[in-house]
Amino acid sequence: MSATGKPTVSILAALNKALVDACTEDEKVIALGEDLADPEGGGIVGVTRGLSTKFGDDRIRSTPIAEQAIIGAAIGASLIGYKPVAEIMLMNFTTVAMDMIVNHAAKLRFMSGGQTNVPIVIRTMTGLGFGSGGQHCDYLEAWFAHTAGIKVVAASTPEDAYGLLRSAIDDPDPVLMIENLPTYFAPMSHELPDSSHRVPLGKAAVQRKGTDVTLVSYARTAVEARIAAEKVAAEGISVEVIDLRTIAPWDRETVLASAQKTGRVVIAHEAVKRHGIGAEIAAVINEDLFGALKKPVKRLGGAFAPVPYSKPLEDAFAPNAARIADALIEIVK
Amino acid sequence: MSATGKPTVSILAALNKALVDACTEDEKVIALGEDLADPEGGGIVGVTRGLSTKFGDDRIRSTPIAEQAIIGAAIGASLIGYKPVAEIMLMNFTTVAMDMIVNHAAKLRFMSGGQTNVPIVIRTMTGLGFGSGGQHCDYLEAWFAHTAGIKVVAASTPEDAYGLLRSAIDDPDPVLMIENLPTYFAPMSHELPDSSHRVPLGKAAVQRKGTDVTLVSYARTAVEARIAAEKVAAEGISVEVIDLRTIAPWDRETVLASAQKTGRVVIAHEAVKRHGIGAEIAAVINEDLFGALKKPVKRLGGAFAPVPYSKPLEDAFAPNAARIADALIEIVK
Amino acid sequence: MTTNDYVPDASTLLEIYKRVVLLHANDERCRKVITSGKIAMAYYSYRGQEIIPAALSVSLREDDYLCTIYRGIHDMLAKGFPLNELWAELAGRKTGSCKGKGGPMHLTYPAKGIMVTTGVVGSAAPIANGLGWGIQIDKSDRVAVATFGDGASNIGAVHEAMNLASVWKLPVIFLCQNNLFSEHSTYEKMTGGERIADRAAGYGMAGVRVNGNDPVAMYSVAAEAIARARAGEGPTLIEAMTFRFMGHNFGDPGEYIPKDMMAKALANDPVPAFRAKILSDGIATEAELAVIEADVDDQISAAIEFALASPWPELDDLRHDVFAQEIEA
Amino acid sequence: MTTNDYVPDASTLLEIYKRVVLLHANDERCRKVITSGKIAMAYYSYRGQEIIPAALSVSLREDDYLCTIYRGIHDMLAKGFPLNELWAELAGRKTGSCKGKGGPMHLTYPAKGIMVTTGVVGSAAPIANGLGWGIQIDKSDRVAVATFGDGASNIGAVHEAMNLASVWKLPVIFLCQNNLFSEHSTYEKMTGGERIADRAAGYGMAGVRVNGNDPVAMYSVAAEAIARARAGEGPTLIEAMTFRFMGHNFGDPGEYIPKDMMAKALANDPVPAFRAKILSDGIATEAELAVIEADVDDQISAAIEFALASPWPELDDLRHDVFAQEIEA
Ligand SMILES: Cc1ncc(C[n+]2csc(CCOP(=O)(O)OP(=O)(O)O)c2C)c(N)n1
Ligand SMILES: Cc1ncc(C[n+]2csc(CCOP(=O)(O)OP(=O)(O)O)c2C)c(N)n1
Ligand SMILES: [Mg+2]
Ligand SMILES: [Mg+2]
Repeated sequence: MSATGKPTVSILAALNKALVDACTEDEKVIALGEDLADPEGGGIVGVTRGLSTKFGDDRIRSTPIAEQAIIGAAIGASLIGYKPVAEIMLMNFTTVAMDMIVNHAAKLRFMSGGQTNVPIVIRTMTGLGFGSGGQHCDYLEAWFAHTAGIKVVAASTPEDAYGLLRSAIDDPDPVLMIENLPTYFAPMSHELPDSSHRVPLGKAAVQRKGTDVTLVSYARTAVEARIAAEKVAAEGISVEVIDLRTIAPWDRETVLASAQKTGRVVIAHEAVKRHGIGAEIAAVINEDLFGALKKPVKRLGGAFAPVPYSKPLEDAFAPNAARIADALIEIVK
Repeated sequence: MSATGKPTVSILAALNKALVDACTEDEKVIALGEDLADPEGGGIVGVTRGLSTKFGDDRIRSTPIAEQAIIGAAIGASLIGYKPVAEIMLMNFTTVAMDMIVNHAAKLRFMSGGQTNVPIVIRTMTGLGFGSGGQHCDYLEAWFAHTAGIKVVAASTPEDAYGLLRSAIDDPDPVLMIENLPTYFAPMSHELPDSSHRVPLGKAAVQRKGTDVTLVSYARTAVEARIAAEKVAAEGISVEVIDLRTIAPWDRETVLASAQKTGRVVIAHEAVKRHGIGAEIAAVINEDLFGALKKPVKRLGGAFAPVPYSKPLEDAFAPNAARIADALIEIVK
Repeated sequence: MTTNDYVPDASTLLEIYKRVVLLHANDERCRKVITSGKIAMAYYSYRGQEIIPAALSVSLREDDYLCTIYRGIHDMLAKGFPLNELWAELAGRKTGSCKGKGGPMHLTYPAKGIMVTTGVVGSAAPIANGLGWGIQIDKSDRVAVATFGDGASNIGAVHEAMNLASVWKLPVIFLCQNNLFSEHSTYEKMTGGERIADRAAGYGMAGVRVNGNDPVAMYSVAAEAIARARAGEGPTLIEAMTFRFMGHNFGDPGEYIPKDMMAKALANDPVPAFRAKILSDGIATEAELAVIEADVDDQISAAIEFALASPWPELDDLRHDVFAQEIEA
Repeated sequence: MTTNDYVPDASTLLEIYKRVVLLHANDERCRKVITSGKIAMAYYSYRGQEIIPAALSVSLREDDYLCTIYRGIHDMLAKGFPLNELWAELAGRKTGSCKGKGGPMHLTYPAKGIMVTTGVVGSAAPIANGLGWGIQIDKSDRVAVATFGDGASNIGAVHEAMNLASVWKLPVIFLCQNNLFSEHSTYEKMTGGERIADRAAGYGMAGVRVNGNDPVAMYSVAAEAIARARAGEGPTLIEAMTFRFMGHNFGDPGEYIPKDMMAKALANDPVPAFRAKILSDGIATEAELAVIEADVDDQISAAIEFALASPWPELDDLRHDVFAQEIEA
């Protein structure tokens, strides 16, 4: 982990350390999910590897394939002082647990008049790129952002992955953490974050300062956004790159300040464009900066179709660095 | 059913006739849901009353409380030529069937490359007003509008209820029909629609012509919108009232033409405002009519909270005629 | 009916009866108050099912947990839900246990272990498992009870919950109150298999069907299941046979209920039968029961007064309890 | 193992073996082609489970229906999925059965009754019920088969589906291929109860556990269940015991599988055992089998060539098959 030379730290490693540190510092932190414990491989990609060995089978448990039971168990334990981190292997499988997540986890604090609260974290993985087709890589964050009582976060760097997960575990209310499968593994940083590191929920990161156009994104698309910004910089376009990090509630202050400054906004996400997160952000920017923008807010998102299997179609489905760059060039024209 | 005197026809009666007519004209139309058949009362509010007696227990079936099984059975039958109309008693209970609706009903046509299709209708009921609290009256249409492969409709008149349901049953793809509980019963029309009546999917209704401001809504809120428009007309404000009828895909042409004409737009729905349907519509209007609007698009929607039980809180939760009228007055100021 | 070592003594039976009196009287009042127009609410009467939670709850402690459903006020009163906070919540007042935000379908009172009331069929069961998991980590002998209806036995959440409870050996009691109807549907028509209790075997879990209207039988079966859970020997599925006299919800005329079935049920109303047994067994005198019953009526009257005299929530309350942090206006 | 009147004759056994040869060879080729880099795909090998669908499918007709899962290419080949359309789909080509849009986890071929392949655990079962409902309305004697794994038996959708199938007496066969693992989890650890088949009793449904690797036993149990469904006598849950040799998916080293367990399984590889039986029973000669096997290899080679020579979809295809109407660009 030397600060010089090639990066060695991946998002996966950061997430794993966040879980280890959280379990070490607070014995009330527990975890459950399919194949999550070490006898079952410590998670299918290894995010939770080592936890059950270190913290025991009582606290760290693999479950049957039963997402309603998984979220239900997390909710119940959280009602009596535990801080469960539940894994739903892939985001598409949140569809079988929506009642537990939306009707219960998100609402119990309110419906009980604040007598109870549900400090759970739901980690789930998704993302295009592996030809897994229509039922394995949807981004569904817009559903949860529309749901009062649950927060949604996603990271595009190891530091943010660590800091967001720690803050999500600290948070007294349910937080959904969306992890991107294709960007788990690439080394991006030199140091694993220190155990005191936190990323405040609701605070976006300005990952690159710029003056011509504001580029808002999150999750894997933020990685593509940084590449795109670098690319168009060569053509003299100065892009301010904002990674929301917290998708709901998103950081209006930071986004609006940047939009005010640049007068041009591009919003990009992997989720289907129609009725996606970009819609709310664009609507708010237009309400708030009416008449102050140089160009209409431009939204990039997934095609209005299920995710296709065939490689060329999958590649065409969502915004990538090249398509984001084109949008940036077009909007400053 | 005389054309003079007081209205006698309710949305509920129109829906019931639509189902009777559809079953009569096409023996492939079948229906299932909890307490849906006559031995179980013909539906808890009676929308399906008489169907099982008239068309038999093979075609019209009550089910156990098992929403995944309900939607699954509808999907399966639709794959071999039937046109099932499945009822999910309340919209909040779609949360237990999201996998069947989103991962399967909406995607099978695409994932099979068009070899199969899923001509089902899912009828579901919701709406504020009966103090049923946090788990019984959510409007979740934004989730489905964000999902490629399923259409969403809602009516605010008996004619539209009939015409939309018939068109939904005719449609070769899945359609979610959202019915509003509080407005089922009030007589609104004089005649039950004739069996040839259809409302094309994707086509909004301009329910009142106006020049000062465009008011976009749907479902129960469209009823409130008409009252609000009437109210402010007295103050000399001319409102163009648009009922989307089809929420997804919504009628861009009609909405944009009206917005272009009036230069002012108010969008109102009962669903939570944040990341609601209004966001996408506002975003599109702003992209399309950039610089052409006199005022920023105004969105009204449900509070960012679960639906509260207590009457004064429930009354305050969502836009009603009075609050819509205030918004209309403010935007034309 | 199964027999075991758990036989209620006279004082236990009297305690069960006292709870039955409270449950029975409170149900009657709820229906009266709605009819009178004083309080408007969605109400799911448990009339006919009073014995079940009364006979169960005498083996529970305050620190045991309960997850119940919209038809669960009997379960909660038996577990100790205080009348003032109950009635104020039913009336939607700020002094209600949930500040008027939850209402009759989401009554909650953690101080007595009443953790969740759900309006979604089946959803109490998976959450009770989590309480059981916490109990297991705590190495405590508390137990969690999830109660639900016969109709709920056919939904996925209950299946997932029972399998997980079995493989994790959780201290959870799954109490299915089989009142023979789910809304307007009969148990026989909607449920595959002879008995819901038989499904327990498929999970490797203890399962028993009992006459839930028989206080002695219900007590013994519940006490055994609770003892099993406290001993760390895992979950039990109890199918308590009963009947609901008042239809699905207030205003349901219940035409779908066969006349003879209803007549037979009413003839076997468990509450007067239990009262008669208390007298005939010499557990209490008519005079003593009259005092108990009058006393309960006074408590309920006082609670209703308290509720109706209480303030409504303020609109600002909509921005609180969504998250720990308040929502900006 | 249960016995019944359904005993496969020599020609039936040979037909079963022919299908096994196809399934076995196709799996080997899939893994070869992935290793060679010619096709990149998520692949869930069914190696070791070939006997089950082969012995089942000989009692099925073309107009019977199948709903299967990501690990279901064996089920589909046995049901008659054509090799060209299969391989072109795996290769993501426009000539694939799903025009390249579905891929290995969503293979579909209605012409042979292959209606749904799902990647979601448990979700094939509720849809198969709908096929059964349609068959019932048609008053036909077709049947629908839903197949899934041991892990799927613990998810809600399968429970809801089995109860509905039982109360509606649907012509559905629920085929649980119990390969002892769900991803990296063992069957024993995740499943309450001795046998999954025992759960059928809780639904009032016929249920049987069988050695799925024994072609005679598997044939007889499947034939009986299919006959029951055709006769309108309702659904059956078959738990077919088997093992998956290649881990969960391609690339899974399977370290979590106990060495001795794997060794024992490999020693009992059902395919060579069945081949030996065919020979020893004099059902076919070595030479005849060699021809069958060579012939299958040629067909697969031709299909792979066809696939790799086929065109990719055009980007415009993204706008088609979302709805009947195309999506505007
Ligand atoms: C998932 C879900 N589906 C449907 C409903 C509507 N509903 C409310 S109560 C009820 C009947 C439940 O019957 P049962 O489980 O026997 O409990 P009981 O009401 O008889 O106590 C139904 C269908 C619901 N609340 N949740
Ligand atoms: C609802 C759901 N949860 C989790 C997964 C991830 N997953 C894919 S396969 C699998 C294991 C399934 O095991 P089993 O049912 O035994 O079938 P097998 O793979 O052994 O054939 C899991 C957990 C999924 N696809 N769907
Ligand atoms: Mg019941
Ligand atoms: Mg398996």
